Amino acid sequence: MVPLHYYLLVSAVVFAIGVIGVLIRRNLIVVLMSVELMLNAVNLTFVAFSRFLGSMEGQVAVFFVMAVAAAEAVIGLAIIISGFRHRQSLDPQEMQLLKW
Amino acid sequence: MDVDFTPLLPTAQLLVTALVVMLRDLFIEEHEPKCILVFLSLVGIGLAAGETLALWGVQESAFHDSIVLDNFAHYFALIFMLAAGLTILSSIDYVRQAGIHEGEFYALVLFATVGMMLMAAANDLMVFFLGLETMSIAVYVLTGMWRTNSRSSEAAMKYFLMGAFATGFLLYGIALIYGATGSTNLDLISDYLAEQPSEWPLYLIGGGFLLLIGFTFKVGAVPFHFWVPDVYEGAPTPVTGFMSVAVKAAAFAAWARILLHKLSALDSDWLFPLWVITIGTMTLGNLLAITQSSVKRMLAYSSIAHAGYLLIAIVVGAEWGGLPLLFYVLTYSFMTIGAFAVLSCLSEANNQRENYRDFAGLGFKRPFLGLAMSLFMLSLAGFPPLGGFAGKFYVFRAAVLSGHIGLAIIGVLNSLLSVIYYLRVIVAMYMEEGGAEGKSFRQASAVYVAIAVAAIGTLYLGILPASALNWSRIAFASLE
Amino acid sequence: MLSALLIITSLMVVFLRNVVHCALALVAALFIIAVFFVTLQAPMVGVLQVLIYAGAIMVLFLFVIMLLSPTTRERGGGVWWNLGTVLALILGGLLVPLLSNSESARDPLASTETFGSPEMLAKSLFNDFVLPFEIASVLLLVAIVGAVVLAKRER
Amino acid sequence: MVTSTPSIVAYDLLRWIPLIPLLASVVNLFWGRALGKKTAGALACAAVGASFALAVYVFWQLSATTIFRDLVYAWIESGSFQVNLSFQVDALTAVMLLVVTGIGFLIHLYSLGYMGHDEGMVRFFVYLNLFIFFMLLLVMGDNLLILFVGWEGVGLCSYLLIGFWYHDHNNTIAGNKAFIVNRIGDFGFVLGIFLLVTELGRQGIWTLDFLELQKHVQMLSPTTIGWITVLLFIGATGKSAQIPLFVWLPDAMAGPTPVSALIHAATMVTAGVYMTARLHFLFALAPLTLSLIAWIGAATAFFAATIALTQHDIKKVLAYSTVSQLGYMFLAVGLGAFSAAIFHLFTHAFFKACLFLGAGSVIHALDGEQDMRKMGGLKAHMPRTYWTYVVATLAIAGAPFTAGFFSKDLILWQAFSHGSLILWGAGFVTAGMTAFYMFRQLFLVFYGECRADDHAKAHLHESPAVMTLPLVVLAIGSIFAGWLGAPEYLWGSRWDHWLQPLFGGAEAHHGSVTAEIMVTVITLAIVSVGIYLAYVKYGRTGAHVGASAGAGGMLYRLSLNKYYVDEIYDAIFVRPFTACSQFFAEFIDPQIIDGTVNGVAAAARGASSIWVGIQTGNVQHYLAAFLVGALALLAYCLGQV
Amino acid sequence: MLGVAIGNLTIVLAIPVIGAAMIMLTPRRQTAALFSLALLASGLAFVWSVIVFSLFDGMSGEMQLVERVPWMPSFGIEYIVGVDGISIFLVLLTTFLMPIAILASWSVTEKVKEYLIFMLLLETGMLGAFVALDLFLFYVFWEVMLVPMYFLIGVWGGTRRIYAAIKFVIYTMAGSLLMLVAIIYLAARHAEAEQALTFDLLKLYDLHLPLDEQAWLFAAFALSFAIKVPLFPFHTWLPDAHVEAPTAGSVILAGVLLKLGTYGFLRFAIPLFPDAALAAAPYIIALAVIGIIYGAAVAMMQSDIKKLVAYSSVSHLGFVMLGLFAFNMQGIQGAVYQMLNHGLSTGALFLLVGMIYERRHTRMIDAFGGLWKPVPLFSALLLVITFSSIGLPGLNGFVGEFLILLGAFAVAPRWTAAAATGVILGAIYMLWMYRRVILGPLTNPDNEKLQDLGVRERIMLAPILALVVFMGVYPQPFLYRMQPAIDVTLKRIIAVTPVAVNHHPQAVLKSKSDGR
Repeated sequence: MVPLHYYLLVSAVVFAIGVIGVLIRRNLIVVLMSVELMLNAVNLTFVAFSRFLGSMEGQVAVFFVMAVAAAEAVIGLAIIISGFRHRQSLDPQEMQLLKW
Repeated sequence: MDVDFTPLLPTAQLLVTALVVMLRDLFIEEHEPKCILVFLSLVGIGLAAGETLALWGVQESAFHDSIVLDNFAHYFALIFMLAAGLTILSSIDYVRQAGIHEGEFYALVLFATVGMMLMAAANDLMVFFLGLETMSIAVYVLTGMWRTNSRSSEAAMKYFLMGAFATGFLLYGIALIYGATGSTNLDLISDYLAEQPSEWPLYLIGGGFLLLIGFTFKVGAVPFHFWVPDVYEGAPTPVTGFMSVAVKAAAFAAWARILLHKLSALDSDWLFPLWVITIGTMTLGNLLAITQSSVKRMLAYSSIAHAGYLLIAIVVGAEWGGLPLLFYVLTYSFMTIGAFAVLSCLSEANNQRENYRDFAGLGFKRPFLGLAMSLFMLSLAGFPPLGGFAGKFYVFRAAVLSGHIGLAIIGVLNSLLSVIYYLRVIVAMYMEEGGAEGKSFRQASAVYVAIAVAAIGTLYLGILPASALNWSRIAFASLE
Repeated sequence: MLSALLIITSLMVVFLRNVVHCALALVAALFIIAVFFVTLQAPMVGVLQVLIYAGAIMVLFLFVIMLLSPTTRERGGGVWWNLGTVLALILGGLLVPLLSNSESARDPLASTETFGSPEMLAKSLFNDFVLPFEIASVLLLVAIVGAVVLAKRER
Repeated sequence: MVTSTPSIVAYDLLRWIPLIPLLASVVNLFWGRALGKKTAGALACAAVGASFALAVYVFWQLSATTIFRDLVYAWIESGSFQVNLSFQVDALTAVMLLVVTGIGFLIHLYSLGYMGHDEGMVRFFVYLNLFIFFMLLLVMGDNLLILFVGWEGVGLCSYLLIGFWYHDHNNTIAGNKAFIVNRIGDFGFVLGIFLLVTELGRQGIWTLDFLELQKHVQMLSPTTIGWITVLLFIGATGKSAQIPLFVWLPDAMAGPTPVSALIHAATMVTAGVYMTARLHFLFALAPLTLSLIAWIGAATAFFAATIALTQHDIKKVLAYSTVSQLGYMFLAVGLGAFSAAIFHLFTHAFFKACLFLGAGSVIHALDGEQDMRKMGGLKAHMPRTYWTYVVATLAIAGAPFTAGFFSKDLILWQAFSHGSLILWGAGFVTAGMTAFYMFRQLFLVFYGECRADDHAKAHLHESPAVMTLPLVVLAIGSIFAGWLGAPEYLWGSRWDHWLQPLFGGAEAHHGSVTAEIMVTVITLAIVSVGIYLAYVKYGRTGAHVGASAGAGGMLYRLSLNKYYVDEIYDAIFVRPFTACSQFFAEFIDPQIIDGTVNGVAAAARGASSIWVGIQTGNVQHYLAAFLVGALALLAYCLGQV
Repeated sequence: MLGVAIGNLTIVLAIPVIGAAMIMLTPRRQTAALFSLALLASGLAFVWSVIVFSLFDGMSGEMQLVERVPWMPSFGIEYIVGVDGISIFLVLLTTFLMPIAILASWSVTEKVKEYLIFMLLLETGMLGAFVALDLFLFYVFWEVMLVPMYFLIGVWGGTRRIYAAIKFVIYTMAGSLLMLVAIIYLAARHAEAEQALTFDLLKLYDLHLPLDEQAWLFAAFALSFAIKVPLFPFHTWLPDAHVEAPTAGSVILAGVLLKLGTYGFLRFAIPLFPDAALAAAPYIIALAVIGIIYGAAVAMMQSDIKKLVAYSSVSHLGFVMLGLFAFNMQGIQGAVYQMLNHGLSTGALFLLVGMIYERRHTRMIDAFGGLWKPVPLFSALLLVITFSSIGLPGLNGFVGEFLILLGAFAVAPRWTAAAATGVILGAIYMLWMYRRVILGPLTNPDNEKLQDLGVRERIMLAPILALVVFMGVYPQPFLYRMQPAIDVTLKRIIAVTPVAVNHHPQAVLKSKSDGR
């Protein structure tokens, strides 16, 4: 049987990969995807724990996280769209109106 | 199963109000006045506040202890509602001439408030998390709601990105804590922490730190403060006020309940980093505020600095810091909301009048605005006998009493630094000529009501803080 | 084996140049995670994962991609990429020791076969977690309203 | 030298003596203009006259061993330190009282005429009365602090009166100089007082009252007394124009002539002498200080005389002669011959006042001309002035049986019998020089043909009676005032009998009569030599005055330029001090101190404007920063365990 | 809570505030009404303070007319006010100068309303600071005072007013904020020791801390007071503030505000931390003496009359500090007396300068000269005030300076000797200024047309001059009322009899610590 920390490590790695995406990608949609990736990594952790603790709370949590993820995706995409209307670009680094 | 819903009454009240507002909005034609919506939302807030006061002293937990309604929750609920009410009052004309959908705007303010109240009352990490998200998403939207203004949307984007990012960390923290303690319920968690402090898995502490990161982000403390200036500057001014008060307050409320109280077992682990963060937050906030040319952005930085002062109360621990924390939050809400209300008074659709030079001569063109603004500035700078001073006094007092004299001294030096830029506003208003034309400012009584309330609150808390102090003591005591 | 796949797909999400490819890679990754859920005795969650994510959310993503159809090719590479990658790797490097200690290596509890079944999920969802459930609905409502407000095209 | 304890009598008439002039001054200050010049002047004179009358009345009732006292009220009480505003009159005070009020009265009369045409006459009399008030305070105060009040007060009045014609810069500058130089002296004076009070206070005695002091003076250690007396004497050098602080007096001649006569000849400048006499019990215990005083006195007498030899300004000559005569007085004080000092003070008051007023009358006649080279041959035009002037000149030169003869010879005899020949020699030579420059002046002014310019010549006239009357009175005084203090081999000194009880056996040395006569004769000899030289040089014809200027070598120029003392002081004290304060005002204050302050503020701004750069506006930078923070925290978390 | 019968001091404090409120309600066009209201209020305050004075028992050194109202009871913060022989005179000085200052502001034309409101608020602030007996209350008033002054300088000031105003505030706050921490710490220590939470000054007096703690606390207090005084290196805000402030502002600033610094030393810093004060005495005395000479030297070089007077204040306040830190009756009594003197004479100087400025719109010394002919009365008054500030016997200045020097001489003869040169320098620069402004030929044609003082100006100056003379001729009424209070203070500092026994601070300190 696979030990717990195997899952934990995998999810940690995926989380880190998600972080990479958020940091480096210059396309807001991909950045948003990377965020989803992070959340899913956390989901994996939750489920793994729930399995190994034998408590359902973890799975329930995942359920809620999905809801949150959906909500964030929706809002995020909406914001991206409205932003795209202002400057025809998806590059996060081109948002330079507000600084200093 | 039998569930006692009474503790949820105020929250439900607001929720219903929000829905009513949205529905009522559908039946109003495009260009008709929408004062009714304001009226509805204010009534709703009023009722909710009334219910909260009625529930004052009630100590109940419901839904398998996933939520606790105690004076602490009530105290913050009142602050949130106050903030929401004043925000709505001061945003009426702003929203109208910015072409923002009013119905949704007010509804979202109410939704955000609901989220905050849940945060303050949450006794289960899941509830807290969902409340947080409700609030955040509502505020993301509010930030970006001035769609014709590209700054607004940029602010929304930045806020959302960083918020989501932070959410990831926060959630990770929750997950790890759940993994270590086997539950998301704070009571159980604290019991676990109390029972076997010896064999904590390492990732419990790690989870605690990730949680801490999430909170630090929400209160906008260095080094997680970067979103604050940009978002505050870009967001519609009333929203900025709402954010800088209510969101911060909510974050601190949750912080006080979860980290300071339930997870207090971990205090020793993050005391030092918090100490560093506190000093950094105060200093950087004040320092960067000095060279701003936009009052709005200056206020953003100053709100960072004030988060620093609040963190002092956190650092010195629950025993000494609790009361000052709550009291400071209260005073801070009044003066900040007031300041932003004045700011939103000046702004127009095409020209937002946020710079110091726009304030030139305001004091004599618009004596009321000038007086109120200087009141808020002096209070923020910590001049007696104003609320800001009282708040600072008790925070520093707590620091000294708990032996953190270093923090106290750095704190006062920082407020000296802050005098520089707060006074600049007064200099502009009273000692310089030119600036925006007096008559072009909004006359709407609503804003003035908001400002007046804020001003009175600031004065009252400064001159006769005894009762407020008493409330905050009771409120914090109810955590135990 | 599975985890290798998961990591690879996630890397593809992050490093592929074409947005659509990224999206598809993400779909793949989500599927793999769903599989993980199933192996971890969370069949219900796995199903939801497929339905909500792979179904709803990803479709939404693809819609938006089509809608905006970014003309300019995304610029990449350069010092910033390396910097970001390094930071993230450090994060991983910190998380690994944080998570992999003896304590977390304990074996799974002997679990009943009903564990993770829809019933159990529903039970705890509608008993212990009914309040969060309600809040979640509010949350989604807020999200919808917000999305409409933000994305609706002005007349 | 414990004196016979005097009998003290309360006598509350005293306060009116100083009060009357004060009241007159106040009245004139507020309503003088309304009253008009004539009445105001009359009032002023009347006031001084009244207090003169009072003084005489008091003097009548006074016996050498009684002391009248009049306590007005407690002025300052602090802890156990107390000072009263109260007056006393004893033998010494009585003399001063008569001099001040009497001569003061005469000079007031004179001023009526002299200032008659000046539009500032009322102001003048206000000042003059005020001066009399302060002077009386000085001489009548029964404690050191009241004396000091008067001391400063007369300084103020001299400041005001020197700068009376304020529209001329030189006058006002001279006024400032006078006041400030006096302040320097007072600096010593105050410190002396402090030392006295605190040292006695340490013994539990808190007083500045003269009688008390006299009682407890033994408590003090000799060194302390030495310091105290030296400090006090510094005050005296300031007020009485002794080396090194004499520089202000010649310039003070810028004031109206009656002022020079009253303040800078007869009364104020002698305050130093009075003070030392008043504190004789203190000085007598400080032999070192006494010898210092003697030397300084002698030196001053000598140098001032040498300067007087060559001056052209009629008043400057008199001024330096005053300094020189004051030197005599301090010589006497230094020899412990307080009585002699006061005696010379007394006589000097008469003839010097007479001389000044005479000079004034001359200047008045030549409307404002003061250069002796532009005078001459006035004998014919103004006989009364001339004769009185002659008398006074003889007196100051010390011609037999004039006032100066007695008093000066007394001092010289003291010096001689004291056995220090150098001191005596200095006095001796000075006597000769005095005779020379006085007669030089006499000849230059009144003999020869008139060198004044024509329009001055046109209305040469004798001064009115109101001016000449005082001259006559003073002339008479400058003969007979001296007869009070005749030496033993003549009819004896009533003066000593009068002051004996006060100063006790202060002067013990009475050598052989023959020796005394010898000294007198030699003195007369050198005096006559001086007169003869003056006659030879200037008497026959004042023609070659101008030539004389060219003549004479370096010494002459030194003397003419007053040994460049002013210039030296300027170089040593004034310039460095101004330079240094300039340095303070223009560098230290704005640059260093304020610079630091503003520097801090600037630093804050600078830091702010630099650090603001981290807020790049690039959201992914923010995210990176966020991550860094998170990493730091996690690293710390790991590092902990 | 305020049901307690409102005491006289509270009334004195309240009158200006009420006046300000009434002014706020008056339409801004009716300038005359505004002025008369302000005048009325300040005058009434003066009258009432005289009533207080009449109720005051000069024979006792204790706090009198004390009022206590709990303010924040749970924190031991109370509203405590009271006066003793020291503060009563400063209260009188304040209420006495304020109407005069308002009269002097007749020339203010724009924004009159705000101006007067700020003046009255300022008065309350200063009075409060003088009568407060609760450290927290004191701090509140101390800071409250700052704001109106800041506005007065910044709004109605000269060309560099903003710089001056901000400098003033920042400088003062820099000191006072540290004092706040010290106050809190002190109260905390008291709470530890006595188990009684209080900011009551009289209670805190009895707390005796070890020297090292005292040293820190004293430093914090001393810094804030030294800036206000201002003591030598902290004085640079003063010239700027004075030069830029409107006449009335300067009058109040010099007349009253500076006294708060010295008063703070006497009331708080010294008796609260006696050992530290004694230890610090030599250094503070040194600074004071440096300040005396330095201030005089710099004053002499000034070409702007106002600046000259400002620096002269630095010099004079140096004397006051010297007296305070002599720690004997003469020194302290002289110091307190000198506070009053300086308030009067420097106040009058600023008034006179202001008058000439109103006429000629310049304060440059070389713009004047020979003013006696056109404005004899002005010149005469200036002369009197000049001599009063030089310290001429018979005028008020002398008594104070004499006592100060006498007291100081017993402690530090050499320093005192150095300080005494300040008297000479004072004469030099004041007379020099007077000569260049008033005397000499009337060169500048602009000065020929000057008209002499008007009725209002005479009314303003007459009372001051009367006091200047009276206090010089008959100081007893003031001195004997101060004595008991100072005695009490002295007893708190050390067991010194009023006699100026020569205690060298360290020596006493040693003996004290041995005593412990």
